[in-house]
Amino acid sequence: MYSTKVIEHFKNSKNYGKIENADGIGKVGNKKCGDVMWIYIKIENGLIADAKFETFGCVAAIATSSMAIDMIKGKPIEEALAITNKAVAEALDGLPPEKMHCSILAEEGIKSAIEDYMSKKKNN
Amino acid sequence: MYSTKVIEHFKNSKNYGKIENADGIGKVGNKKCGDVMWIYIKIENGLIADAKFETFGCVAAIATSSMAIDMIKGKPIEEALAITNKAVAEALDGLPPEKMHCSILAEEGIKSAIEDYMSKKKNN
Amino acid sequence: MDLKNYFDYNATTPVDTRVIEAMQPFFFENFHNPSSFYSKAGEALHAIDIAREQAAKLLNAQPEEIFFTSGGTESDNLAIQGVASMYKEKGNHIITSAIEHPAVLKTCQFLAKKKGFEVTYLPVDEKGYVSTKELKESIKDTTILVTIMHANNEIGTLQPLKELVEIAHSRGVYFHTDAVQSTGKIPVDVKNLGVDMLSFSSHKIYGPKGMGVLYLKKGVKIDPLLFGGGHEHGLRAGTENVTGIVGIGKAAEIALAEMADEEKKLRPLRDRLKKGILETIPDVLVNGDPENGLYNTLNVSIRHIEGESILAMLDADGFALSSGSACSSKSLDPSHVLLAIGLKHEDAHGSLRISLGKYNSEDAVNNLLETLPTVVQRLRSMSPFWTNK
Amino acid sequence: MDLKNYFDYNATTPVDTRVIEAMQPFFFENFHNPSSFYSKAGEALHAIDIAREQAAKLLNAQPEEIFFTSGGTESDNLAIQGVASMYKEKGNHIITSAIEHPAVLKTCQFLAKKKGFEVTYLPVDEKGYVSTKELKESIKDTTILVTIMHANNEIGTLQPLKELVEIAHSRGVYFHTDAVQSTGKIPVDVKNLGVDMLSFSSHKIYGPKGMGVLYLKKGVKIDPLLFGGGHEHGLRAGTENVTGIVGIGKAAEIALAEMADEEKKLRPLRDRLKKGILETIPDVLVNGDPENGLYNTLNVSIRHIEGESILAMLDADGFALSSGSACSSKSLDPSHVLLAIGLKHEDAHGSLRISLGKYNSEDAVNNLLETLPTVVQRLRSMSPFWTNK
Ligand SMILES: Cc1ncc(COP(=O)(O)O)c(C=O)c1O
Ligand SMILES: Cc1ncc(COP(=O)(O)O)c(C=O)c1O
Repeated sequence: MYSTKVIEHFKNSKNYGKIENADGIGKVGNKKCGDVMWIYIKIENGLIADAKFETFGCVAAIATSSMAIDMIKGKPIEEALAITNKAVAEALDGLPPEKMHCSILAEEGIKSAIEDYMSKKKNN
Repeated sequence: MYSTKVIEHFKNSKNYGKIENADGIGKVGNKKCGDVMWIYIKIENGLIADAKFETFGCVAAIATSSMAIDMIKGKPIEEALAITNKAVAEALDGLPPEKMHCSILAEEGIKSAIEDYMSKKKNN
Repeated sequence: MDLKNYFDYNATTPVDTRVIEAMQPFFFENFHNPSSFYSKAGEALHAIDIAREQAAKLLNAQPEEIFFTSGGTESDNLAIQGVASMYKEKGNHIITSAIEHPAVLKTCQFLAKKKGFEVTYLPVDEKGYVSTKELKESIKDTTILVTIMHANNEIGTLQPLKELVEIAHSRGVYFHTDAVQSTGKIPVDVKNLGVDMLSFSSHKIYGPKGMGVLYLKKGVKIDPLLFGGGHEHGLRAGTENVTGIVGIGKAAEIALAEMADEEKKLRPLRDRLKKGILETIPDVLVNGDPENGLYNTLNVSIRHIEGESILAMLDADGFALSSGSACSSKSLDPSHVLLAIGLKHEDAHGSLRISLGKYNSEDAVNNLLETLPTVVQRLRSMSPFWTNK
Repeated sequence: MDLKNYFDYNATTPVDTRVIEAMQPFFFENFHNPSSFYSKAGEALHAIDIAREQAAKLLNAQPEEIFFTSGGTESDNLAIQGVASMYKEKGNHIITSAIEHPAVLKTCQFLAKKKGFEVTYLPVDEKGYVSTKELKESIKDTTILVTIMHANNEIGTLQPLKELVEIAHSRGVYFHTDAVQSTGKIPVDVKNLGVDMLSFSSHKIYGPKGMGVLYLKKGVKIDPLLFGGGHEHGLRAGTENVTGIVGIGKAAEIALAEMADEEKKLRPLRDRLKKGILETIPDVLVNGDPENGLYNTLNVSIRHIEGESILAMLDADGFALSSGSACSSKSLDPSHVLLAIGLKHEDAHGSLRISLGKYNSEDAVNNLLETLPTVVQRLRSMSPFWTNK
């Protein structure tokens, strides 16, 4: 059902955990539906210097979280913002149709973390 | 489905055929239903001196015909008249329920042959 | 009984040893529920996919158009009851033929008796053909389904399905066909025939019993008959009979590959039987239309004697056949098919169906041709209607 | 995957090798259609008789009360739709429970949606029990059927069937029970329970897939679901799946003989699992009522993580289990059973069902108890809701 890449990211992900004093946190998803993703980012010089995830969810939710982190780490904010759910899914060699919503969650998670960073910056 | 006795009578019956100048012929059954039995009898001194059958029908129809002939041959008319369909079926070690009508045909065949003989005698 | 003397392939077939072999791993090693999550269950799922492709290929259908059922009877019921339930508001009229298998006839009768449907039973001519003209005239605005079989199981007559389908479709009416007897024996191409639904059964094509297929053309919607866990895209619930599915798939694959050779072997044997019987036994009627019907089927009425008796005599000699006689069918009436083609009751009672298959040989045909006249002669010598003694 | 690490016996079971052996002759040597006339067909008929007796014995029923179907789903559908179709004029109200298998729930939903029936879904308490009081209050003059399962497939809770049946009968209402999960595991005595109809399935008792039984108490009349050649006394048409029937019969015989020993072996293993999990993993909920429910079933919610992920981690380590999470069931909602007993959605998502059977061992249980905490720890370390890191 899942690609080997999905399983790899699910089983061996190293990107998870909290970032203390993160510059932005994106919290997306819904406990009730079984998928919750928190994306932590640390920004330095307009780059995403560090990023981590915490995810409650299925294999696809965890794998897309992990892949999303890989895709944004070290990248300029603009590039991170441009990442689509399709790109995440493709990077994982695809997802089963009923799991595509997980990749949407990942896209939203990134965006939401960056927004959080932006709004904090504005308010400072 | 059939007792060995039924199969024996069906396969090895020797009682079949016409009796030329029979004293009585009983014709019972119905082509449409698939069972027709003709019983021929020859009477001597109130005894059934000879009897034969011709039957169009299933295994049970042929076996009950054959058994019926066995049961009346050499017997006084009264005894033959007293033979019930159950007696015929029992003599064959039983019949499947849906085949009991064949034994009724056999009983009727005997009775009808004797009646034929009686009415011919009266008219002579 | 020696398998080579089995002449009742239209009743059922032994499972091909290659099919048995293909099924074996799914009893124990690969027993998993295909709906389960773990990877081993994926193997069962994969096996089902393969079988679905094999079945689709046999019919020139798409895999998504193949739905596995528990047999020909369920497929027929699913198609007919499924349309009836789905489109009852649209119309309550169903057209079928007088010579359908009970799986179709009794389903229609139930709908008529209990569910407010009106059913037209198209008559057939003396060879068993439905008339296209009569179909045309029978379709009404309330007609929602025409269900007419492809090959008849008793006499082997093949209906002009393509024409019949065109008539139904020209009036916007769905067409289902019971192709239980034709599938696996002759090419059955759903695209070419144009049918919306088609049933076939595993145990008639050397597959396991208890398995069938309903072909449902993409876009055709019917109500399910069995509700539950959403298997078979929600059309047929129930944990998949993986072993059986693998079996019917393999049987379909083999049938497709070998049916042409089967015809080459069996048609001459069947023709030889027909010629031999007509030459050695007087007063025999040939039922149906053997030349144009199923090449493996011969139905004859041996007049003046009754079918069950013939079967019993032949059974004692090791031959397995069937008859349209009332006695052998355990009902009160002889075959409705033989009556529908105009046979007298007594000739229907005296009918014999010889249906050939994979394990018959010329040898066996010769044996049967030798035995049958003796059996007939003995039974006729007992019959009041046989005057040629 | 090593069979001993298969912990999903409530989903399906491998076929017992003795059952496979018993079935083999009916693929090829004894392939004949049991409805046929010749003597070889009598052997198939006889094999069916024996299987019917074996199935009857398992339920303490009479052989004439046993009807073979294609599985638990068909049995459930036949019972429910059969009563609905037969007694619609008498009443259109059906009572069931909120925790039934989809084979019952979806059938009831279809009747409600399409056939004018009204369905009451009785709630259950936090252990999964239907209340006898609520059943009593739900019965109306229009009630024609109560259908409540014996053992629940997810949490193993056993309903107080006898009392429930008495309530239904005191109001003249038929009672059907889905005993797919209890049959073969614990004594199921139809006389004692008093039910009018009972369903069970072959592939849950080490028999072949695609076979089931409907027990129908003598005198109870229902409409058939499949019409055709009058098989199974006219209640279930279709050429008999002789191989499957022989299989379910043998499986029933073995289950009856060995179920007490199974319980002796499996209950301690299940209890050990429960104790071990509670000792090694914090924040775990035990669902259902393990002490009084099925001895082979353990359902737990491992809070703060999601079930499919647990299954996937365990699968990688060679363990097969199931979960009530939405993800593993391919629907959008988590298990309706777990929600019905009052679990929060997120705890239902984190549920794990461990169901034991014949081929589990203490060894495997120890392995699982060793692996599970590691898996849980890793997933929790990824979870935003786990704060004890
Ligand atoms: C023409 C036809 N339709 C339907 C059926 C029923 O199929 P099954 O025996 O698989 O239920 C049969 C055979 O019994 C048949 O010959
Ligand atoms: C309680 C219950 N009822 C019904 C069924 C359906 O039975 P089957 O899989 O044989 O169709 C199952 C299992 O899937 C079950 O666990």
